[in-house]
Order: sequence, then structure tokens, then C-alpha cells
Amino acid sequence: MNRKPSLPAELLPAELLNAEQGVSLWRDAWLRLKRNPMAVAGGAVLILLALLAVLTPWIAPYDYRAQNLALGAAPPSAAHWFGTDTLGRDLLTHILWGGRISLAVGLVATGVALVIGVLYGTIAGYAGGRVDAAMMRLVDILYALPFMIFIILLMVIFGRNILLLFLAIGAVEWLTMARIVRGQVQALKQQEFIEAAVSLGLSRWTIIRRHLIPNTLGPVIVYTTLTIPSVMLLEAFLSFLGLGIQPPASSWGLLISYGAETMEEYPWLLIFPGCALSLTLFSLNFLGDGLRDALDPRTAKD
Amino acid sequence: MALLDVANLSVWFHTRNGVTKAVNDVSFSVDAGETLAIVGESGSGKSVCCYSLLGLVPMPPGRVEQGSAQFDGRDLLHLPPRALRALRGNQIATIFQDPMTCLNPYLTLGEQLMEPLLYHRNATRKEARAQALALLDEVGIVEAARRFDAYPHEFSGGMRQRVMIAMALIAEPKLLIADEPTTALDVTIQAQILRLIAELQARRNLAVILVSHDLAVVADIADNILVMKDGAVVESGAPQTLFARPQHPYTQRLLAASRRSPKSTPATKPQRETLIEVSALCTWFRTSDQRLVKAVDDVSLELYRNEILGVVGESGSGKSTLGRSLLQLVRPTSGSVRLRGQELTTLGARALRPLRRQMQMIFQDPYASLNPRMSVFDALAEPLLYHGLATRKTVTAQVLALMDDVGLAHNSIRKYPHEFSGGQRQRIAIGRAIATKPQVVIADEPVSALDVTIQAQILDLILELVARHNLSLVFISHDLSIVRYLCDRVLVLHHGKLIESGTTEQLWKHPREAYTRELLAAVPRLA
Amino acid sequence: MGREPIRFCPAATLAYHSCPDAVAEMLMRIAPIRHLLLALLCALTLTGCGGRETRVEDGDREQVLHWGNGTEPQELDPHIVTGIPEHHIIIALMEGLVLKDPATLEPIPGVAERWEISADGLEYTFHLRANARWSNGDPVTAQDFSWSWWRALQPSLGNLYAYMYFPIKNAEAYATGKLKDFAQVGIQILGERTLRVTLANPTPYFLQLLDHYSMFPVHRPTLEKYGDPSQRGSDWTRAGHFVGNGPFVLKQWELNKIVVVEKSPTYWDAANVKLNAINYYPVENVSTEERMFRAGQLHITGSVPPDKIAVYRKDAPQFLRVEPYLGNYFYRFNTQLPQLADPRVRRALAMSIDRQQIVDHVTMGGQLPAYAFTPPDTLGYTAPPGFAYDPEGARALLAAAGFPDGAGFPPTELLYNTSESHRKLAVAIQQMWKRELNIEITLNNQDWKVYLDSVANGNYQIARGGWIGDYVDPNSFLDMWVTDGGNNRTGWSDPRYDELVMRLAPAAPSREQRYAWFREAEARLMEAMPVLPVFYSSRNYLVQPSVRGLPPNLLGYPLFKQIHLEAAH
Amino acid sequence: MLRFILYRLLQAIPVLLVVVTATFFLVRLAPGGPFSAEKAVPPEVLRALEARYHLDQPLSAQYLGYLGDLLHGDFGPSFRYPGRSVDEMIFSGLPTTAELGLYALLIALVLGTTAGVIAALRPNTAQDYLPMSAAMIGVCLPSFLLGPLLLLVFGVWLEWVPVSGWGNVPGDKILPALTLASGYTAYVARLSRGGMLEVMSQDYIRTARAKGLPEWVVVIKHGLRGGLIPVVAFAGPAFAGLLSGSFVVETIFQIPGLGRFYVQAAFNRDYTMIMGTTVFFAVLIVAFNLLADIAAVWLNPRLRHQYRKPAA
Repeated sequence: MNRKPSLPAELLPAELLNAEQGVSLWRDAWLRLKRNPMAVAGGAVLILLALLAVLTPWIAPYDYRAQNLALGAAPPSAAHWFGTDTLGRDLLTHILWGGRISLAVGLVATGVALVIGVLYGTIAGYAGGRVDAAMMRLVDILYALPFMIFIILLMVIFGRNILLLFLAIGAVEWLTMARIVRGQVQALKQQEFIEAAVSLGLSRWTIIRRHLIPNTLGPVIVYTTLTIPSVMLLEAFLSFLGLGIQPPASSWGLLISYGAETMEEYPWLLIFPGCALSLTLFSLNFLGDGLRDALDPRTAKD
Repeated sequence: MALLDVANLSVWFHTRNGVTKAVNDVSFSVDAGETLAIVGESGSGKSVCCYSLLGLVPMPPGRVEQGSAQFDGRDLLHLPPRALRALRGNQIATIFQDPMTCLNPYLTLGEQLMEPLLYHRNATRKEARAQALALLDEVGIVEAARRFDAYPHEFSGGMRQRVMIAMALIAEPKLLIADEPTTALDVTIQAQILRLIAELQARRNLAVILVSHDLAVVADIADNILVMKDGAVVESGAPQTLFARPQHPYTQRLLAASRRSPKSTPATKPQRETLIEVSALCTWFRTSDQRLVKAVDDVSLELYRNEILGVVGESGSGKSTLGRSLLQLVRPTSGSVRLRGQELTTLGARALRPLRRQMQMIFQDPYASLNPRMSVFDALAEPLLYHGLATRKTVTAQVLALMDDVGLAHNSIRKYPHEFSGGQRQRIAIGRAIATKPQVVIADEPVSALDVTIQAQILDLILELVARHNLSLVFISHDLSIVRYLCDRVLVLHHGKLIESGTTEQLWKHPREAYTRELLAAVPRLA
Repeated sequence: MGREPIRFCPAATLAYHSCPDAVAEMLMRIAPIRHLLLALLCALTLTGCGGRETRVEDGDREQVLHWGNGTEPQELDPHIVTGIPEHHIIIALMEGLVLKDPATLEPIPGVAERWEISADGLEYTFHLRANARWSNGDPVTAQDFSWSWWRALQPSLGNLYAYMYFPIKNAEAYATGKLKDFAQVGIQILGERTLRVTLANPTPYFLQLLDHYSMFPVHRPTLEKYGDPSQRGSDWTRAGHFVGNGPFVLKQWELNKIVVVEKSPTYWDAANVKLNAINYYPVENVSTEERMFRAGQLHITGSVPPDKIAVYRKDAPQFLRVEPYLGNYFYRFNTQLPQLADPRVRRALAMSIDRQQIVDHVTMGGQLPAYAFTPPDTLGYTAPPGFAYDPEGARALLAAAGFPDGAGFPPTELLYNTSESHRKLAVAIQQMWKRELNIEITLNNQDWKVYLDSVANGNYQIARGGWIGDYVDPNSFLDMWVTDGGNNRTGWSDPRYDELVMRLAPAAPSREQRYAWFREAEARLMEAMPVLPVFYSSRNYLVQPSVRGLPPNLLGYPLFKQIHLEAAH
Repeated sequence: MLRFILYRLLQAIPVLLVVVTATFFLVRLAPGGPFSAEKAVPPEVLRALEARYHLDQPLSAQYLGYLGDLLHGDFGPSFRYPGRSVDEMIFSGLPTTAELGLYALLIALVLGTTAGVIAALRPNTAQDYLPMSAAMIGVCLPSFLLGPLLLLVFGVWLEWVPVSGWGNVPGDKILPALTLASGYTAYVARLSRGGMLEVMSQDYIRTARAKGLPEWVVVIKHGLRGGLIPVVAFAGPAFAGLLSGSFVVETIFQIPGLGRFYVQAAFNRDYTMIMGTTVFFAVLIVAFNLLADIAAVWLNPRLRHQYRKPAA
């Protein structure tokens, strides 16, 4: 649709219009975000989930190690709202405990990938030329190295460690992020406002931090919301391989992969963890879209 | 009965923030062989008025509230979409303002040119091609057959606008709507395009609606002029009567803006203190196919304190590269640039940084030169804080002072660039440039993207700031009338070389070079 | 003739009864419109029975057996391979001197039509049948066996099962390079069709070994045609190259897709081979395999997903086979660790596991609780229980060892290789130890190769292990725990045990005496408990009712020439 | 253009060399040799096996020997499958995996683009939310879950398609391709939605409408090309990833492809196979990144002049 000057620009909340105080992009974004009902709902669900995760030790109906072998896998009932798994353990309890792991992994590992990827991509894209070529070939190399061997080596060298898990996942996921950001920056650096920033005498780092990175946020947020689910599932895979959390602790990814094995016999073992993961991802998605729109002062774009 | 008869047209936009009456009770008519000019500034509703006839206004939020538009006996406003589509590009064709963005960069010109024939006339590709080639020839594209499969980016702006015209005319429409067809072009090209439209109109007995913000542009070719403001017609009539006796103050303002006076004798004679000294400056590029482009070739100049130096030339003459080379935004190939004796070309990026404070730039496109994610406050506070000209405590007051300087309302401090009109954005850009209290400002076509009325305001602002802050200004422009209004001295660039220089009046009255004379002749003038 | 193949549709029976039931149960709790949904589900499942003939039906008609074979065979060279999938293919393509009766596991004639054993049990004389032929028509001779066995013992070949030959006199010395002269190995050609084998010790299970593929003959001209017979990496085993002497010949071998063998016309007992072909599918994923079975793509699977066993048992027992298997599942203790050095601790850990609960509710596949190491009735040998499930006694032992109520028991780790079933079992046992002994055991899983490395280097505390007998004899289970035995890996050592297993039992004059020595040895093993037996294995797999001639046995050993297919009526 | 391709191919040499070298030493660092097994391997057998595959030589000699073989295109014998060479195994699995990957890519591109375009035509309406939510579900459903689910419904319950195999029966390629494509479809949908939103607000779309072109011509002919540019940038590396990521799908659907080797070789410590698949994968990454760049140039004529040969 063509946007004509006669169309009044999306007006800001009244409190912004009359203010004579300068505020940061982030504060503005926050004010804008508050007016987006879907984003607020997404954020509220996420906060609720985070709260549940924090409070799990006090609110979980059972000890997560408690088994009832004789009961086995039982469908949802009054005693076990979400049913039990094949060892007779309460599924709700495991979803609550697993949420702690999955949410932490999703956020921290994605955060690691985000920071490395955005910085690396921005530097490569802004520097251009040989530096860019070398940096991107390094990305190619890291893409090509056999992931399994990498994981096995990590496991052997460092032993089992949840922090290591975050690092391993972050170390894998940042590659694509770097590519995306680099593409964005290459386009951005042609724009006049970057030239204007140079002519203001700003240092390269300031230009990267204040002018380039904020303008790459749109695609970065979209990609991030897509990364979080794959990070959570990757965690399950690595935990299964032995890097990461150990039973009886669990995570949503692990619960889903076990549930997938028995989807015919004990569907609740798949449905409930699946719902928990989907709920999180949809909330994240709505929050992410809202955040992206909020961070882009222009009209909403993908 | 005229070809197009518009009566009581009202188009309103219904948004969450209320109703905007973009077009309110407008009536006009135009007949074959006639030219109607609709003049007004951005936001006056002149474009919406035309687009609503074609069904190109987004609905919602737009809505046609009332009125009729009889075209060839049919009411355009009440045609079903399919019937309207059959008219578009067929009976009624359109030329848009910016040929850079209005042609599809992914399709060949030939393909885009043939489309109206393919979809409206069911022509075969062969027929369409033949017809398109003939038309390209007619609009003055040489070697049309060879360039038929070229892409838009391979053409200059003027050429693209010729293609746009050919594309509009290919289905032999009865009515041509030209929305600011020359605004984005150099003055010399503008004259050619206007002449071309007039010729084609005469040859084909076209009805033309010419939309423009500049009365001077339409003066020669319009049979009737409609002046619009805030969605309503404020005055209309034949050019002669309108120019001779403008009734409405708005029309008078428009006229005044188009009739620029030469620069009044400066109150203070510029001191002969040399601020920037450029000698034998060359900035050459090697394109990736290894072709050498001598954008700036052996240029020497001086800029004195408190002087406004004009640099004129067409697109591609190297005037923008010259401006960037002065600031070391583009590193020159050879030659020297000295700022008060300090050689700049040999300095590294880090060493240059503190000096940059003293030399600032205002860019042509106020849309692209402002970071879309920085509010006015951010944009203006950044240079102040970065160069230590303000502290966290004083920065708000200083930003507000800057906003006063450039004429921005205080309550817009938190707004973002997209919420402003072009003129206001250029004010922000100017504010940013003067924030560091520079000695030299280089303004690269700062007003060519703006409406004439706004141009006048911005030019006045620049003059005022130059005087108030003791600035020296390099003013780069293709429009000699503006240069005459503003500058003390003028340099003429052609193909990267400096071909003529002198004081403004000297150049205006006694141009030495043929090229300079050509530039002068192209300036549209009101009778 | 002209009999219409009767359609058999396991998909409908199973799907209708099992899964939608569970789904329906779910729905009844959550959806008020359950009737509608139920109807829809039933409609979906019932449409299953229309349409084309399944692979199994086609196979039943054509006598083509579709066999789910686990993984892609690494090789088909009997002197190189080690795995069960390879075993299943090679026994169709080749035959040793002796076969086993699949019902009793007693030796029956193979290439040798008869044999004599000397009174001291040291000399075996085999008489090869005259009509034994290679698939290219050459006769199978005593020279073939002698040369093949020479080849199997070449150190450069890297034959992991060379130790199968070690009962033969001087075979071990030759295989390890201590002896260079093959003539001194106890293998003698007495004639074209007569072969004498001299053993170092009377080995009651020697005839069984002859049916192991590592002792099968290979066709010398073929091997020599495709490379150096004493080296790996020859491609004589490819379809088109392969020459064997078994009831089937190799027709097709497509990587990760299929191995096809067809009935061999030159096989001496071809008249009694009823199958026309066997198609082996390398299906690694057990769920995929089960789906293939349900959809009528396989006659037989290698296993059943553990969670599906109960469903089959309840709804489709005609397909499910649960059979005891000559294997066990145990945990090794690293006896060098301070907290595990005390046998009382090890016994306490063993006695606090409720094995009945585990086999009933965790493994659920018909496994038997193990209170000794050797599976019961291994060729008539059953070890007496070495301990019992006794949490009270376990607590007492642990307290006596200095950890009353688990107090002060250092953090200890249980290592297992990455697998869902190992994980589940470990979690259950971890919780039992916590409950009964109040000690915290952490779990650690490692990738298979890392796990092997850790266990082999003693780099573990408690580690999961499993053992499958190579042959049906207690020796196969007990000789691994001798001092510094390659498979011991616990650091445990008992001179009396070594003497019993290594010296006394092999030289025992009678089976009774031999088993008595073994019982004593096993009792010592359980008393010291360097290894904690959990259960005796079972084999769970699915078989179409049309498959006949596949009696259960401890080794999961099929005699393909006896198998035939009879479509159900 | 040719210069550009040559330049990039030249860059591929150090990339491959680093990948080969790093992988060569990394795999040997991982504990557990290629020949370890549950039953202890006698030392003399182990020695014989190591001698057979030159693992008894010093590492430098092994490395140089490997590089030499590699130059001749010889990846060496597989350790796990003693009768087969790595070359043979890669080329036996490649056509299948490539076909699977190609179908998945096509599905991802066609479905994803369609969903993205539909969503972009009416942003922030049901027409937008519906396909985008479906895309989100596509991301949520990993292939180890989607594959069995599809098989259960269409293979076991409905019996519309066989539950395993590749190219045996018509129709058995549909589910694997769909399963592999699902995640990528979601990405493509989001990317193309973003691209289309950007493009459909351009001035030249208004020009096309002013010419009276039917709306579908406006969208497909004038809009799609520009809207696809971000998708193409994604599709290059993604396709390389698709080929290596097909492991799960190949296992679930019993497909004789390359993806299984790529993963299993690592677990089996099949050194030569790991090297072979890794080198092969690295070549794919280089090739597909290059192809994506070429496709971007093809889609976007504005980039072409950068790569045009100088006029003689």
C-alpha cells in the first residue's frame, strides 16, 4: 500500500506527545509495547511461566524423584492432573521442573548466540572487504565441522556442566545469526545516516552500537523467536547424549522426545509437555513481534 | 461535456486518531487537448484527489465520501474494481514522481513497457514489442532496440522518466495524470520532460492533469490551474489571470516562493580569511569492472570565512563527491584539502575524528540521512554528548535550544523522523549539523527534495543560521535559482572538472561557458 | 491353487484396539463432544482394511520372508564380522560342519554328516558329506575347512572371534603370533572329506562353536580372486562375487536398504528348503520397525519398543513373542574405589534392588530377576541364588561397612551408555537405592564409544554392562571374571575363582564335576559381588502368524531351512 | 561474474584445508577408538587392525598421507564397513539424500512462500495470523515428532502411504519430504512475509496497479521477485543443512541416505567416514553459499553490474 504524506503518521501515546524530555529508544519501545495487547498477553504468559519455574520447588505437587513403579503410566486423574510417566512419576511435577531447565536454556543459550552473532555479523558487515571475507569463511568452517565430534569432545574435556551446555548451544546457533546480521548491516551501511554519523566524528564502535545494531533488530528478533524452540530441542538432544542435565532431572525437550516415543500408548506424555512448549513459543512469538514493532518507530513491518 | 468531469469529490481518511479530510468538495473538469494543473504543497490533497479517480487510494482507511467523476460517460467513483482496472493504464494513464522508485527494478524496461498492451489489448509479445520500440523512439530514447532489455538501474533519472511516459502512453490513453513528473529531476532534464509532455499532448490530443508543488513548473503548459490547500480548492483559473491577480493569500505565497530574488547584498562583506583550501583535488573510483570514473578531477578552490559558496552542476557532475571529499567521507585520490592550514588527506580516521566537529554536512535526502530509530532528542544529543559539548544534566536544555534554532516545536522532542514532514526532517538534520558548532557546513542539495514553499523556509533558515553562527557554507545544488538566492560565489562543475567560477551575479549576468548558459536557460520562470 | 489370498490386517486390529483407546480415554476426560470424535477416530482407523496387498501377504504367497534385521551389516565375511544382523544373513549363506536344532540347540549334522569324538574328548573326526557344494558347484572339502581356519587365524585379518578357535590345540599361540607354523595347530586333513581336530582340553561345548560363523568355511578361489585373503577390505562379499555353501545365495545387497538372499540350487539339503528368498531390512529405529510390522511390511522384527509390549500382550498376543535369552544385565563395580572396595557395600547395593518390580514395571519384557550371574538352565547348569531382595539386610550390611543409614556415603556415579532403556532402569534403581539405603547415586550417560573407553580404563564407579553368551555353556559367562580377564574390568581378583574356572573346570572328568566347580566359582563371585546382576535377558519381538518353523531358543537362533510361510485362514 | 566465482572458489581452498585439518585431529582426540566393542578386543587383533589402517603411524604421517589421498579424490576405506570405501558409501547415499533434500526445499519454498505472500497481503488480519501460526507450529514440531505422527495417521491408520522406504512404491516420498521441510517452511514463510511486506509498499507496485494489471500479476510478477531475496539468502546455507540434517528423517522413514552416515560415523569413530562426510559437507556449504549469492544476483539485476566482465 502506498503511504502518502496525507496519511497521518501513527500517532504516539499522549504522554509522549506532550513530553519535553528526551528518552531512549528502549523506554519508548516499552511504552509502545504496553499498548499492544497480544504482546502484553505473551509477556504475561511468559512471566507466569517464569514465576512457576522459580516457585517450582514450593508448588510442585510431588517430589520429582518420587516413583510409583506399580502405577506406571497413568492418564490424568485427580491425584495426577497431567497423568504419570512410565515410572509412575507425576508429569505435572516434571513439566514444572523441566520448565526451569528449558526456559533457562532457551533464554541463556539464545542470548549467547544473540550477542556473539550480532556482534560478529555487525563487525563483518561493517568492515567489509577482506576482513568480511575472512570472517565469513570462518563461519563456513565452523558450519562444516562435525557437530557430533564437537559435542563428544566437549563432554570429555569439560565433563557435564549446565553452563557448558549453554555455551555449546550458543556456539552453534550464533552462526546463522551472524549471517543474517551481516546481510542487514551491508545494506544499512550504504545509507546516508551512517555517513552522517561518520561526519559527526563518531567512532566506529559508537556507530556500530548506536546506529547499526538498533536497525538490525527487526530481523534479529524474528530469527531469535525461531531460534528459541530449536535451542530447547537441541538441549534435549544434547542431554540425551549425556551433555547437559541428567535424570531424574528433566526438560521439556526431553519430555517431548520421550513422549514422542509413546505417543500412541500414552498420548498425555506428549500432549502436556508439547502444550507447555507451544504456549511458551507462541507467547515468545507474540512478544517478539510486539517488541519488533515497538522498537521500530515506523509503522509495523515484518 | 468534458472528458473528465469531477464534481464535489470528497475523500476522507478514517484512522484510529480521527478523520482526515484529505480531499474536501473538489470539482474540476478537463477536456481532450487540455492541461489542468493542480498545484499545492505536500499534504494539500492534490495527489489523493487524482489517485481516488483511479481507485489507488488504500481503502480503508480512505473512503470516498461524496462526489462523482464522469469519465467518458461513466462515473469512475462507482465503477466495480474490475471495470476500473480495465480503464487504468488503458484509458487513463499515470506518471509518478520518482522514476527511481516507480519502475520495477527487477524487470526489464521492455517488459514493463509492454505490460499495458499485453493485459489490455491482448497484443502478442511481438506486436507489443514493435509498438513499444516505436514509442521509445518517440519519447527520445536513442538505440531503443538495444536498450529494450535493459533494467531501470542502467538508466539515468531523465531517461527513466521518459520510459515512464512511454509506458503511460503506450495504450493510447485519453487522459494522462502526471503526478510531480519532474520534481526529482535536474532542472535541465525538467525542462526537457515538460517539453516532451506538451509535444505528446498536442500530437495525441490528450487530456493532461499535471500535479505539482511549483507554480513555475506548470506556468507554461497549463490551460487551467487549480490551487489546493488542506484538501480544498482555494483558487482556480487560467494562468495569466491567476498569476496577474492572485486572490487567495496562499496562492500569493506560492507565487512568491517560485519567484526568487537574487541575493541581497550581504550586510557584511565576507572576510578574506581562507578557511578551506583545496588544490588539485582528484577523487577517482574504480568500479568493480575496473572502469575508472573521475568523479572529481583536478579541482582547486578556496572557501573564505562567512562565505556561502555555491557548487552547481547536473547529476553526475561530481559535485556531491566533491563535497564528501572535502569532509574526507570519501578519500581523495590525490591533491590536498587543508582546513585552516591543517592537511586533512593524510590524517588517519582516528586523527580526523576531533576535526570532524568543525566540518558538518547536510544531506540531500532528509529521509535517509536520519537514523529511523533515533528520536529528535537522540539525534541532536548524540553529537553534543559525544564531543563533550554537553553534560547529562544540560543536554536537554541544549537540545531544546537547538530545536529553537532550527524552528522545531519543543513537544516534538520525542518524535521519530518518520513522524515529520520532509521540511521538518531537514530542520532536524540542520540542527544536528550545527550542534557541534562547526565552522564549515557542506549542504548537498538540502532543499531539492522539498516543496517550493518549504524550500523557501529552509533557505531562509540556512541564511539566518549562517549569519547567527558565523558559518561558512558550501551549497551544492543543481538549481541555479536557489544558488542565486543564497550564494556569494558560484563554481560550476561539469564531468568532474571546474569549468567556471565567479560571484553569483557575475555568473548570472555574463556566463562564459555554453554549459552554464544551458543551465541558466533551464530554470523555470514565472512570467 | 486358485486359492484367494486371505487378507490379514494387523493394522486394523492393533490400531483399533490400542492407540485410539488411549486417545479416547484422553478425550473422554477433556472433551464433551467425545462421541463425535470417537466416531471420527473409529472411521479413520477402520478405513485401514481396504486396498492393496501388503508385502507380508505377497511374501506368504511367494515364500519370501521379510526380516527386520536391525542395522546395516558391516560385512558379510564370517571371519571379520561380529554382530547379530550379520549373523542372521551369514547363516543363510553359509554352513559350518555342524548345525543346531533350533528347538533343543543340540548339534545336528551340517556339512559334516557324522563325526566321532575320542574317549578323552580331545579328538574330533568329521566326515563331510559328498553332496556338500559351494554355490558355484565346487565341492566343499576338508581342505576348504583347513584353509578357511588358517585364514581366520591370520593376525593381520583382525578377527575378533579368533578366540572361538582357542580350544583347538595351539590355535591361540598361532593366532597371537607366538607360533608361526600352522601345521602344529590341531587341524589335520585326513582325506578329501575327512577332517580331524585336536583340542587342548576336553571342551564339552566345542561342537556348538562349529556352528558359530567364525568357524564357517570360505571359498578360497573367490577370496583369492578379489584380493589378499589375509587382509580386510576385499569386496568378495558383494552380490555377484559371493560364493557360499549355505541354503541361500546372495542376490542383492544395497547399502542401508536391503539384502536379498535366494534359495540355492546347489545346497545339499535344497529339497528341504521351503523359502524361496529372504529379504533383510536394516531397520535401526525400533518404532519404525514396529510400524513396518503393523503395516504388513515385515514378517518378523528384531525387537519391540518396550512401551508397546503391554499393548501387544493385551490386544494382539498372537504377534508377540517373549522368550528367554542367553544374556544378562548387570552393573559393574569399580572395586578399586574406597567406598566400593568393601564387599558388604556391594552386596548391600545388590540386595536393596527390588528386581521383581523392575522386570514387572520397568523392563516389562518377560525378563527374569537375576540373583546369580549365569542365566538359569544354561545347558543344564543353574546357579544357586547368591543373595535375595532384602532391604533390611542390605541396610545392616551398609551400616556394618561404616555407612549407617547411608551416612557418609560419598557421592557415587552410575555410568551407562546413551539409551532410553538404560536410562529408565538407572532412574528406577537410583530411586530404590535412595529409598532403601538413603544414598545418593548420580547418573551419567556417555556416548557408546566414550562409555567403552571409560569402562575399559576403569574410569567409572558403577557401570552398566550386559553379556550375551557366545555358546550355551556356563563357561561363556564365568571365564570373563578371572583376574585381569579382558572383560573383567572391575579390578576384582580371586585366586580360587581363577583356579576353579581356568584350571579345574576345563579338566573336569565329568559334567557333574565341572558344573560343581562352576557353582563354587559363581558362589564366590556372588559373595564378593564385583558385579551386580539385575536381570536375565529376554527377547521380545513380533512375528506374523504365517511364519512357521521358528521355535524359541536361548540363542535366538533361526534355522532358515526349516522356516516356511503359511498364510492364516 | 566469472571473476567473482573464481575468487570465491579460491577462498574455498583455505576453508576446506582448515576443515580437513581440524576434523582430522579432532576426531582422533575423541575417546574411544574405531575398533572398541563391548567384548574386549584382544591386543594382537587391535594391533593388526591399527596396522591395516595405518593408525600405528605417527599422526603427521597419517595426516600427510590422508591429504595425499584426498588430492586424488580418495577418501579411503571405511573402518566400520571394512568392505567398502568412503567414496562408494557417499555416492550411494547422495542421490537419495539429494532428492529428498530437493523435494523438501521445493516444498519449503512453495508452501512457505505461498503462506508468506498470503499473510503479507493483509497484514495483521486473520489472513496473516493463520498461516503464520501454522508456521510457528511447524517450528515447534521437530521431525522426530512430526515424522512418526504423520506415519501414524497416514501410514498406519489411513494406509494411504507406506510406512517406510524410498522409491519402492509411488507416494512413499511424500511424508519424508514433508517432514524434512516443515521447519524450513516456517522459516521461509516468515522471511517471505517480511520481504513481501517490504516490497508491496514500494512505489513500483503502485505503478503496476496504475497500469491496470490484475492483482495477481501485480503480486506474482512485480512483487514476488523482490520479496524472495531474503528467502534466497536463507535457502543456500539451509539446503546444505537440509542434506546433513536429514539424519532423523532417514532413520524414521528407513531411507538409504547420506545423513545417517554423517551422524553414525561420529558415533562409530569411523575416522575416514567422518572425514569424508565432513569434507563433502564443507564442499556443499561452500557451493550452496556461492549458489545463493549467484541466485541473489540473478534475482536482483542491480547487483549484476558489479560482476559484469569489463567491456573489451
